Amino acid sequence: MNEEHLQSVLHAAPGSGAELLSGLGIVLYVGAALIFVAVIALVLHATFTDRLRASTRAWVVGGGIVFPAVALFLLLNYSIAVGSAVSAIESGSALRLLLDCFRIDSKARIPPPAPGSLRIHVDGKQWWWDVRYEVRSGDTSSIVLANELRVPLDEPVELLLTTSDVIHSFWVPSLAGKVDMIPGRTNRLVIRTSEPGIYRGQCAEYCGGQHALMALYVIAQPREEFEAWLTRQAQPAEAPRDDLLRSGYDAFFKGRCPECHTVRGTPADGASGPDLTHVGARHALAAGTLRNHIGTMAGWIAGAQDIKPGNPMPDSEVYTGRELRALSAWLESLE
Amino acid sequence: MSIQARHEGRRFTPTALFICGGILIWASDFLAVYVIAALACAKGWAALTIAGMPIVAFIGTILTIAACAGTAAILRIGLKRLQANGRLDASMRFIYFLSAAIGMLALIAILFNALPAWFLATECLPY
Amino acid sequence: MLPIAAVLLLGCTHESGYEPNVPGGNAERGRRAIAALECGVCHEIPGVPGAWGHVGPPLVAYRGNVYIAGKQPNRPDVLMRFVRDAPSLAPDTAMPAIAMSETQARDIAAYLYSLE
Amino acid sequence: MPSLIHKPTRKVVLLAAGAFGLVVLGAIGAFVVLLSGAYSTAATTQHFKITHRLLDAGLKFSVRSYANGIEVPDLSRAGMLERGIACYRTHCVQCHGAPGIARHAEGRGMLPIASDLAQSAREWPPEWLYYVTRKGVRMSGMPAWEFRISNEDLWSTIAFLTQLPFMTHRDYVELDARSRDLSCRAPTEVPRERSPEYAKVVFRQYACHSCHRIEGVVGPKSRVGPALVDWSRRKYVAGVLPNNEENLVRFIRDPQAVSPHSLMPKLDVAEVHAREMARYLMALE
Amino acid sequence: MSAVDSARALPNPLPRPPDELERLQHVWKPPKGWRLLSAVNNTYIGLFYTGAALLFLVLGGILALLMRTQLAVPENDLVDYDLYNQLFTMHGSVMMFLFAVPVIEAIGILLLPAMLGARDLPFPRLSAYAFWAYFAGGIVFFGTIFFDVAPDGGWFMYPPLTSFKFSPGLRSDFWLLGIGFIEISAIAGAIEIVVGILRTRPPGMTLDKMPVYVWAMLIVGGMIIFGFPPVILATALLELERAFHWPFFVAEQGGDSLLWQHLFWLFGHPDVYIIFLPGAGLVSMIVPAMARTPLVGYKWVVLAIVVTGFISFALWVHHMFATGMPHLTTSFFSAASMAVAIPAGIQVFAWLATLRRGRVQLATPTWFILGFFGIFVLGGLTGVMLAVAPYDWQVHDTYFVVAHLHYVVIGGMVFPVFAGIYYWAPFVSGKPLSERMGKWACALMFGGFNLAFFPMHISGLLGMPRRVWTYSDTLGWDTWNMLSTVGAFVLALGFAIALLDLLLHLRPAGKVDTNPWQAGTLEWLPLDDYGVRSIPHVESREPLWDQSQLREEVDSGRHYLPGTLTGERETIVTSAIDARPEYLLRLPGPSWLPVFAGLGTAAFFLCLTVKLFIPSMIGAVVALVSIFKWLWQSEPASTNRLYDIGSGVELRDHMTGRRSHSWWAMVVLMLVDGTIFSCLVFAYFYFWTVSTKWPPPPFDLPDGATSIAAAIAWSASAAVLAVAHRWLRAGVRRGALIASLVGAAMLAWMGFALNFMTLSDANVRPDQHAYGAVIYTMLAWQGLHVALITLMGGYTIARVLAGMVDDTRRNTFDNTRLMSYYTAAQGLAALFVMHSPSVF
Repeated sequence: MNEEHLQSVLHAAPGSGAELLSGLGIVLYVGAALIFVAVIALVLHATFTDRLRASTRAWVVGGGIVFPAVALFLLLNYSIAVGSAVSAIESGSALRLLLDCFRIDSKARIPPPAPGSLRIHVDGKQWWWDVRYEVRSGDTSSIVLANELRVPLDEPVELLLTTSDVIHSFWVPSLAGKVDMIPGRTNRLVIRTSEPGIYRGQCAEYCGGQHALMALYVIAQPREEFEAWLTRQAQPAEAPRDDLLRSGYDAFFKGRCPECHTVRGTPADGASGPDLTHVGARHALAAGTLRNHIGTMAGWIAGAQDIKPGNPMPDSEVYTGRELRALSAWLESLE
Repeated sequence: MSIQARHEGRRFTPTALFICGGILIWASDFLAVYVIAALACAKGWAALTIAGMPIVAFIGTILTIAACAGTAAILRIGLKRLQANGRLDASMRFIYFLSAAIGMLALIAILFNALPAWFLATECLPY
Repeated sequence: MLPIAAVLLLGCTHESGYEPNVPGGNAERGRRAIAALECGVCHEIPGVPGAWGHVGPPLVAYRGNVYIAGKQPNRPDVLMRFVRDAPSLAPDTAMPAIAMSETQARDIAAYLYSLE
Repeated sequence: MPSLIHKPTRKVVLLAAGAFGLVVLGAIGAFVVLLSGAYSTAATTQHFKITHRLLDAGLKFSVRSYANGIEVPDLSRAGMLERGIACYRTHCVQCHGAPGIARHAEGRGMLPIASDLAQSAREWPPEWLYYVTRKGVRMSGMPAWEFRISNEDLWSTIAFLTQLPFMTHRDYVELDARSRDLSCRAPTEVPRERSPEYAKVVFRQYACHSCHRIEGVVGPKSRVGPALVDWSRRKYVAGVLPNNEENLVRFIRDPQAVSPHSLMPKLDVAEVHAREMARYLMALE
Repeated sequence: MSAVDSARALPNPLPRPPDELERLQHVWKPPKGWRLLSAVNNTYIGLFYTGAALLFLVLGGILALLMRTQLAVPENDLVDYDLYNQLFTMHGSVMMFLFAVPVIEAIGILLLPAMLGARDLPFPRLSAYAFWAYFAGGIVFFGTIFFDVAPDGGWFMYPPLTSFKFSPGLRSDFWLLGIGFIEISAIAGAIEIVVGILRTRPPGMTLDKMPVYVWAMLIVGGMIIFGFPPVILATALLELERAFHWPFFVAEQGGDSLLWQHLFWLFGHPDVYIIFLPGAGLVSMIVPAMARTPLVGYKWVVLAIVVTGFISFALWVHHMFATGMPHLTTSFFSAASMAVAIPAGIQVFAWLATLRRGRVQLATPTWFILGFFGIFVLGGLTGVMLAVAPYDWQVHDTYFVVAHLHYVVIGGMVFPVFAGIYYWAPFVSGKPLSERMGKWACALMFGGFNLAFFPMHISGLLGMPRRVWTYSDTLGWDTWNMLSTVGAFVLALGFAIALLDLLLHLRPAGKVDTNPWQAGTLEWLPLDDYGVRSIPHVESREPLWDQSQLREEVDSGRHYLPGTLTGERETIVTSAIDARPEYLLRLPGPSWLPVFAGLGTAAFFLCLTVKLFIPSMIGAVVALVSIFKWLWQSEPASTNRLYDIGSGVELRDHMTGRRSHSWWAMVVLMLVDGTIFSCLVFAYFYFWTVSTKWPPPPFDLPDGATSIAAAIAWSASAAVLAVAHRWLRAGVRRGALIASLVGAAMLAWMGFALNFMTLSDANVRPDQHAYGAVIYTMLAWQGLHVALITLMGGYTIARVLAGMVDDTRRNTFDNTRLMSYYTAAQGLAALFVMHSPSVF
């Protein structure tokens, strides 16, 4: 996986909707800058020169009505065009006309995903993301992970966004604009990128206590890598290989872990916490708060309330040093 | 100067309505188009077409035309009165000017409003 | 006034004794390595943003500590080994072996010893 | 200024000022002596006579006032002497000697020198002896035995001491032989006042602060063991056991059992005292 | 100057009677010492009000500094997440509800009468009441931060986060009840301002001669009247959900959390303009004065204000672009949001032209105005960016928005307000503030502001969401946040200097006779506690420029009402459009009643919040008793004389019926109620659209027959009073009048009972489904009105018995009558809505 991309509107991924939006952004920045400079120049000029004539028609009607009306009319059309270009919608004839006259070519537009193509269900929770792949339509339980999405390059992928508690907002600035996750509703977002990479996202709607520590990663990779990953994800966790891992496995069940966490292929089937079947393969822990390695894993298990105070995961107060190490080792081995 | 006390004077409500006529028309147009679009999407009627036009585009167009007509009328009345008798007292001229000019701005706003209905009549999918 | 004077005077009487130093270790690189490996998840480490964990002992003024994990003398070579593979020196410890390069370990040791 | 204050007052003011000046000067002088290193801390340099007398007198008056109110149990109960000498054998004879038995090496060169208890026991009532034995004497080698000897055996020791002045070498040896297989019992009583202050005393009495910096306990800047600060937030004891009162007690009483090769020695901490320490630490936010 | 001056015969001749001035001074003498708190005339209430608002500005600012310090460096642990969440919630709420809206109303109350040449606003005690309720409530609300019970749901309090499930405890309740009733006091202020502007203008000040600021306040008053009800309703609904689990916002039970967003922003967006328009109004006053030339394009500016007022109600959804509404819907609001930029442009260019046309005096107010341009223009431009829906999808809820809103609000309101403070200080204390400190304050505020907030655009674009208590150092936000923090402290220093200047140099003076900027508007006439000595006849927009002798004429009492005719405080009420004198309004003097009423109201709401029911009841009683006592003194008996206010204009000292100021206030109040009710209706239909089947099984529609009976009962209650009105005109005996009032109330209660039966028969319960919740809320709202007319009826009966109601003196009766008409109409509407599913 190559270098990690900033979580930034200014670093739009090629081929993404964000790229179109940053194009729009540039138009806005330049336009705003020009107008701002012009107006301020006028202010200073008007203030520091004396008693020049200023006809109402020229200034008020010209500067105040005609110019903004025209500029805004164009801008409105442009924004409608860009808006629909990133929205993955079938554009009607009128709209296509609009898109063309603003030179937004069909390659740049985000097309509606082909029927039966990959869909990903993302469910926001305080304060993490539950991710389920719908490979075969209707089946959303065979590939479950958390705080991480992997998508194939150059394909529009449809995300179905829901929440199981409060309002959250799914935002990966380098790929697309944000969409809220609202109780009782399913929102939709289609993302696409042509550049492999790791794109960081973060919850953008204040969702209580640890809103600040609710991030996720979208990892874009070539189709075949993605396929390989997908097949791996579909498999259950494999049995512990050596004694250390075995004692880690036992530790997992000695503690209260299974009450909340599922590890497919083991008796653990808790539902309220992230699915850990392939936690070792993830880019980060605790919703993008920690890098993922055995040390952070151990630290998170032992000190979850230090790292992310108020989050639903308690500090594990039962493990000896050896057990904690073994448990972390086992979880890390679940790739 | 003579002020007859307890003289009725111009009634407030009609005058206010006259001044705000244009923008009130815009408001009703906006509300109507918004409600229709919202309902069309919520109830899944957006795909229906009338005379080959998507239903929202069709109704939107009609409403827009009506609204434009209304504001244009107000604009005309105002301007006519202003030109017609120069002997109007300042405050009357002011009132006619306001209603006419508000009508003009309302017209612009109404046109702005029409665009979505034309371009996005069927786009009920959330972004 | 007296206490102040006392502090001043005592301050300037410098104890010279064992001075641990890590040849080739770069404290600043070490600080960045610590941040990157997120040792702060478990330890309180001055100078590293967000390092306020309480799983392990605080590494405040580490240079002066006499022992590592209460088991080994606090010497550069031992420390370098310990940060990479604690269990090999303290079999029961909760601190796992952390994958890192020789240089990283050296730099980290250098940083820890820079904490007076 | 003079106009503001009339004569008598001014006298007072001047006197007060002068006195204060002297005190300050004295303090500064002492301070300079201290820092200059002129003052020798070697055990070979004798106290001035006056210092010695002062210390003795001070000890006596202090003990009298503090010991007042201690009521003495019946010291003539059977077996008390035997238990008493057992404790004397294990804890006292090294510095105080006994009839016809020399102090051990470490007991000889002390400054101030430990008194001969035959004499003390003649001169002092039992409650004084009890108090001094229980609480120890500051700035002398005498430790506070309450943390090492159960209260019951403390009294046995006193019972023995009261007899000491009247013992020959033979009496001592015989008594000693009779009580060969007895041993001095460690304290088990749950202390009456349970307070952070008491816990701090416990820490000091087990010399914890010689290795650990302990939040709230005055002591040397020890860097041997980890600093014991905001302990309640710590997740692990010695990086091995989950941090809670029970595990803490376990570790304090027998470190190696919990964490082999730990350099923290086994200090034979009485269970009650270990618990006091654990409570104190778990209360540190 | 026009030749008419000399030629024109002034309303009143010289010399004036010797004791005239003393009598005037005597009736307007303010109470001394601590009794000053019982003062009710606008000069004092206006000052208290402004002072309190500035106090909350300081408090809110301190919270902001705490946040900025926390964010100065990444992963800082100065403030923990829980406190931080309370900090930003309180900062937003305090600034919006305790500073911004109050300060604009405060300045209005302080300035308007002077600008209108009136002696006071028509309801002095109402504004006193509004102030005390706001001040007491505000202080307690702010105090919650010290007890760790401050709200932590963000200043727009989105459910479900703020509802019982995710925010148990008192925090949210403090927001809902505290803010809820501070809004009520804001509405009271708005009623005062609107009626004041429409009915107490000086003779001759027709619409085209109203100062622009007065126009702005008129429109803003209207906006408050229609803009605050949605949020009052929203807070009520959420409180009902929290207290009784009525599921308005619970998706599983047919509710929808988006309803809150609609209602909140239906208030929230107009609120932005409620804050900005008065600022713009101030600019439109200061710019011409400082440039010593009339405002260029006055007509256009007024036009812009009116249009903004309307369009601002069609922008609310642009706060919800990311909620996944249909692309189609969002675009309408995108369009409107762009359209609203045009009137803003008009005003900016009118100011530019004015500056260009005049010779500008470079005093502190001018510098603040220039600062206003520098900041507000950029805020406006970023505003247009946010109106572009797709762009908003990126920057919504990021620091970009935080930057934008501060550019708009601080640029559009705070800078004009401080310009105003420096501009009008002489109007209060007779001498200007320190130029030196003023310039420093302005420079530091401007520099500090831009240093603090410009970098936020960038940290926002770099992906920093708002409302995060900490951030990782790997995201490249460090530098920008550090800059912002430094800037924040510089800005704070600027504020500190300005406020210090106020403390040091602002000393309210009784008699003020100064016009330092040679301004042209009436507030610069010589003033005293009684306002102007005589109320001028206005013939232009800048009377002081066009009528050179006006100052002397007015001060020597040659214009209207040079003294007190009835021997009481009084001012002239004029007609709304033509400003023709209609009658003499006798104004109440100092009184503790509004103070008690205000404190009582605050006590009621706040004790209710912490579930201290007995104290809250006591508070309610205190409030009600004081209010009735003060109302009792209102509408004094007419002397049935005609009073000559000058040049033969003879006015009565009393007015009843549709031309009386109390009638107007009543109508405005009914507009407020009506708006709240319409929002409730909106909620009903909103739930309908989001549900698949309506009414949702297993619930039924209310029973038809009973509903008809209820409708009849309500209509009857209104009809009874209509008839009673006839009788009253015909001079009927008391008995019949009292009987009709009692009857009306009883009929109304009967209607209520019947309506309740229709629901309970249809086995609808309020706590099972949003359907039940919303119709029960309608019923409860109706019940509240029935209770209200019962109270008013009882009060009217009392006055009838006291012989204080007759044909010419019947405002109390009319108000009761109007309210019962309204209640009947609302009841019928409610019934119709409840049955609408069977209609559509």
